[in-house]
Amino acid sequence: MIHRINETPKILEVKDLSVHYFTSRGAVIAANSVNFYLRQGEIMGLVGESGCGKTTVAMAILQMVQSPGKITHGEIWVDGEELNSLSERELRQLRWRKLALVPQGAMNSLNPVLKIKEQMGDAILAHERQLGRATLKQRILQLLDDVGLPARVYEMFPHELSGGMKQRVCIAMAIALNPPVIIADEPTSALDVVVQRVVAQTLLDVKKRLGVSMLMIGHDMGLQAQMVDRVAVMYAGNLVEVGPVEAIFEEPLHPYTQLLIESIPSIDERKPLKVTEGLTHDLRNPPPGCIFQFRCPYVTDECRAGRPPLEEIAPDHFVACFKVKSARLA
Amino acid sequence: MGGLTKQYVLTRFFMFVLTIWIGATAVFLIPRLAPGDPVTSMVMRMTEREGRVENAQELIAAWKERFGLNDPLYIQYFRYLGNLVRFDFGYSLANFPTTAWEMVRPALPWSVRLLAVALIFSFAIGNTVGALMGWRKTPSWLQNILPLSLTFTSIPYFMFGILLLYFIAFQLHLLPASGGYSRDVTPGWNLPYIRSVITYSILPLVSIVLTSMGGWALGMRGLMVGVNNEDYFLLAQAKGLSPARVFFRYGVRNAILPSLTALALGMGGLISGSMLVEYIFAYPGTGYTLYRAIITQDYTVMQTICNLMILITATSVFLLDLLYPLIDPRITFRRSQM
Amino acid sequence: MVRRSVSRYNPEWLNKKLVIGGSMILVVVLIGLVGPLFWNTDLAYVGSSPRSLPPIWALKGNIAHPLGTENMGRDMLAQLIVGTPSSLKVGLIAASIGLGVGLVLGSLAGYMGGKVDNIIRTLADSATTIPSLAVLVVIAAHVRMQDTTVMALILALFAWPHPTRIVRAQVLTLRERGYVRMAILSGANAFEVMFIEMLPNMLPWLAASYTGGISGAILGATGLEVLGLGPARVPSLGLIINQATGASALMRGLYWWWMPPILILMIIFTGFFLITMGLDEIANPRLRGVKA
Amino acid sequence: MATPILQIKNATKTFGGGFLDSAPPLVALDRFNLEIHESPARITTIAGESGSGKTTLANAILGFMPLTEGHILYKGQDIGQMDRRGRLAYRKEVQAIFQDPYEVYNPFFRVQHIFDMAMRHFPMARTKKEARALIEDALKLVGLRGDEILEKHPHQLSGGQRQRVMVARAYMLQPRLIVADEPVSAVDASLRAMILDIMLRLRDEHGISFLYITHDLSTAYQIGDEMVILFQGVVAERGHTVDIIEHPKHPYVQELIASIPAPNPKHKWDTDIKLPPEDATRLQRVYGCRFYARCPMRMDRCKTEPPPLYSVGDNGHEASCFLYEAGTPR
Repeated sequence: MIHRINETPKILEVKDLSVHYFTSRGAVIAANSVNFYLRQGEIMGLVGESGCGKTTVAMAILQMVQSPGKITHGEIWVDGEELNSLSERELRQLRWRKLALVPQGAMNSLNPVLKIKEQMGDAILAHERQLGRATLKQRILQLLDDVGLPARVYEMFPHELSGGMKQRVCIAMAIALNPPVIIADEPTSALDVVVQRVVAQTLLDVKKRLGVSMLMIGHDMGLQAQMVDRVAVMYAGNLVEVGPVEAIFEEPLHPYTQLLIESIPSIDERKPLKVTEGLTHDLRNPPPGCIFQFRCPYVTDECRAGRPPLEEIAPDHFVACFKVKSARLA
Repeated sequence: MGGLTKQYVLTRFFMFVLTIWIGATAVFLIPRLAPGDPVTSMVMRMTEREGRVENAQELIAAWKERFGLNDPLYIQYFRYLGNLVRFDFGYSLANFPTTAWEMVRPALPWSVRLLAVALIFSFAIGNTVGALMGWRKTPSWLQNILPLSLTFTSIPYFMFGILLLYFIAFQLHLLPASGGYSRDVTPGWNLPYIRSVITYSILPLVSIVLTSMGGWALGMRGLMVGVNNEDYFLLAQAKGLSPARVFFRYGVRNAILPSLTALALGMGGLISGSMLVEYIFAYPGTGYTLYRAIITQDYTVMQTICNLMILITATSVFLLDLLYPLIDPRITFRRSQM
Repeated sequence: MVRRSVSRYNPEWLNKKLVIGGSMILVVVLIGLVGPLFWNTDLAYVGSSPRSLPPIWALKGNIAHPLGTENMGRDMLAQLIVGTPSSLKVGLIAASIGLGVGLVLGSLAGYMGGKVDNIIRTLADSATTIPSLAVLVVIAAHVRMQDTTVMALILALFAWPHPTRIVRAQVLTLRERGYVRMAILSGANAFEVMFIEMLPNMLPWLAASYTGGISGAILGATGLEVLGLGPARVPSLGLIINQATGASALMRGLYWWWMPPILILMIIFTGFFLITMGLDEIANPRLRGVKA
Repeated sequence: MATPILQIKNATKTFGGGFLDSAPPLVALDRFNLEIHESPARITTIAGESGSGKTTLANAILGFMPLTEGHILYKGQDIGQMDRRGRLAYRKEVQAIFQDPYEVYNPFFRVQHIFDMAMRHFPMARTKKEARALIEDALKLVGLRGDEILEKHPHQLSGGQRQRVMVARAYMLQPRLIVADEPVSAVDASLRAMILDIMLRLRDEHGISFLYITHDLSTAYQIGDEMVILFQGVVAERGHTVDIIEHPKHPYVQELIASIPAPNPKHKWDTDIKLPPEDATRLQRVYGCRFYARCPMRMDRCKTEPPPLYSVGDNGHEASCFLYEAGTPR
């Protein structure tokens, strides 16, 4: 393992973020004291199974948690500004300029009744009002070209594009104002594997050329391995491990991360399936102690009594597990 | 591509013709399916009302002859359709030498004007209210006030009309109670006349608008709530657009589309309902003419009005259908472009 | 065998609008059910009582005719007790026929697809746009209506397109559902698929369409009656309004003549409207929790 | 050799092209042939991306959708022409599990209903007790107990439980073949292995064959025997799973396999991939090879002449590409 202190500044910091969903049957804790940061120019993956809260975290960063959800605690720093304290107006001015989104599900992210040029133009004009018509058109055409789309897309409606093209339009739109941070929420889900690769590479290409930092939400570990620099693993609303992608894949520390890595079906060798079983808890009543205790093969009384904090055990590598901690200490 | 394709226009035109045909056929056929024939039952009705009709049998025979009711049904039917196409509705029964068309024609502009204005108002107000009700960002004081506009939604137009008539016209004497314009003015392009026409139309208009806008509002609210959860709506917010722009371009713009389809469907109901309103306010439109025809047993005038109403509905639906693809680019989108 | 538990699984059936609307309709139904036990319904006919008496709270009111009488000597209370259930009956019959026809045509269209679907869908689409009252007037003017049943049958002519469209749309969506496919894989025939698997899931839609149909038919019936085209011998709410307006009761200030039937009709329409809205909210959960 | 349990002959399905359609018909499945034998039990994978015709094929086999041309024979009998009795026999022996483990439950009924329905139509048990024993037996196979789940409503089960119940239901009928249409696409990674493992056990211990329909080549690689890869309704390549995944022959299959993101951060994608002009594929009617527009090795004749299947290796490995015309695999 490389022990090198990373001095690259942090462009996005999520501090102690909690999001609750208030339902008639009690509050669901969708995100619980989530802490992580994104360094300038890196791609960080946020992974976990469905319902683990990864999309909630993305929405919270964008300050777009929908009712009945609510950010109950925490701070979100983007490029030196704390978002939770901003007024609606200040937030609006900051959105897209500093924080853009490549949305999930390429199918419905574009308004079906507006042409591509109108939707891209809207994003640009909202922040650069005085832009001339010709300049705007030039900008949009350039952006389309940047993501490998032909110029005729400019005049087209979303339903005339394929899924991959729509998602590339979304990428073009996200980079329109050259934001320092892009949140990509499962940007390639529901796309066929070849198209997925094309879209993923478009993202990588854009990132390389613009130096933008990216938070990539996902559940496909293969895709994460291909794209990200660091991975944050989330389980039932809690971060359990955050670390460099090589470390996570080669030597996963948290038992849940190990489980995730082991269950990836390989395309390189045919091997026996590893089957694990375990209960998940009711999200309304998280157990005291470690959130993963019901499925963990190494669970001890210590795990049942108190929740392990997310602690840095190597530079940029954090784990929330008593066993890992004591192993390191020994 | 968006826009009108030949296929689409042809299909819509087919629907237009079909609607008129079904309506006209129902008007022709159903009275004849009932036991007895129209003329006999009409005379019987007269007997019921007036106690006794002189020479009832001869009257029936004469009328049957005049209407060709002795011919086989299918001949009557084709003659009826043929006349309909030529806009020949026959003579008025109550005012013999006058044709039914001449009886109805003066009433048409009144009805069409009232309907058009009522429709524009209720559609515009209703959808605005509904869109605001369904939008998450609407200020809460407004959210609390808006539902008040739904108060009269479930009440039929004419019943609300009666209440307005009683309280506003008869009790408070604020507005005239009946007719299309004051007897003191001379019809024509003069200001007093126009002012009078407007004054006299306020109550009928208000009864239609207040009772029908709630329907639009409810429909629009539902659609807007749906749009609120669409990915593109969320993305528009994430883009940092102003709330007004998000509301109109990414909310109303999309939610209004199904409302337009409902507009087509609502035409028939609106026309039906406004006929009773005209009767209540003795407004000189087709509804009132229809009522007079009912009183005078004027069968042909009734049929004429009915067919005209069907024609008006079908035409407005057809025009709306032609307009629709220009608003929604997906509507004539062909499978080959998938 | 097959256990259903809507009440336990769907607490939203106890929707607030549904309960309020239901209570309103219940009150109106009780007028017709309980009224005849306490009041002589013969007083609803011409000449049974003194003419033009004001209601009991007015200056010349009379305990024998608490809601007053009109100018032909009919007791208003008795007229309401006779007229209210007949209005409800018309709506019920017409809407039931409409729903029955709609179920058959809608499931035929949804199931068979192709030409059958094309024909039924096109017919239902055009029938919904036809201005029903105009056509009804012409028909009613020619059909001698002795009682409300005939009127209900005529109104049923316009009660089928909506349920047909609803059922068709539902069958089309439900047909693709995994559980319908599962039932087919389990050997269920078309009948079982329709009635065991699909129908329970359509209930809120059907119920909403049914209550909407009832109030639509009552509206049509009242409209015809107000125009003087209903059965002339039996009291009905619309007929009372027709007679009142014919006698210029509004201008003459005889409010006890025309106002009670209008109030009852308003309760009926508001009640059914609330029920329909409540059912709509059950059918489309996303409408729930939005202020209205 | 015995009559195959399922024989698909020349199966063709065309959508659209009707009287009111101005668009040309879409051929979803074109002259597809397949034989599945009762023993030995095998897992046959039908793989392809969206629009490949794999779901059309599943629907046709299960009798949800009639074919435009061709036949599906169950033990020599055309399933389109069977009487009710024959169809019931077919239903009992050819069962299915589907992708969405929630959608297959009627929200109106308890979980029990899914077993009751099958019991009602297939005479398997004479008494309630016998029926219950059968159900318990089937549930045991997937690691569930009747008293845990039967009285519950589907939304009270977890996604993994729901999918396992569906497998149990299919198994209870003792079918010879199970059509598994994307059975693991909607379940989380850790549960995926469990479902796949049950499929293997059903094949090995109970002699049940599978038609595994999926877009995910890596899971197919882990459990599959035979494999057919479809592209726009046509077979691109067929043969043994290991041969295809490890030595793909058809340019499309090569592209497909190269696009699967490897779960290894050290083996990144070759970034030189040419972006396929994805919008150019379906616009015009195809007379020759359907992959022509995207193929890096295309020849002139591919444009006009549809390539037949050529043998490219052992175990019936075939690819439909003129590159292998001489029979010399490269």
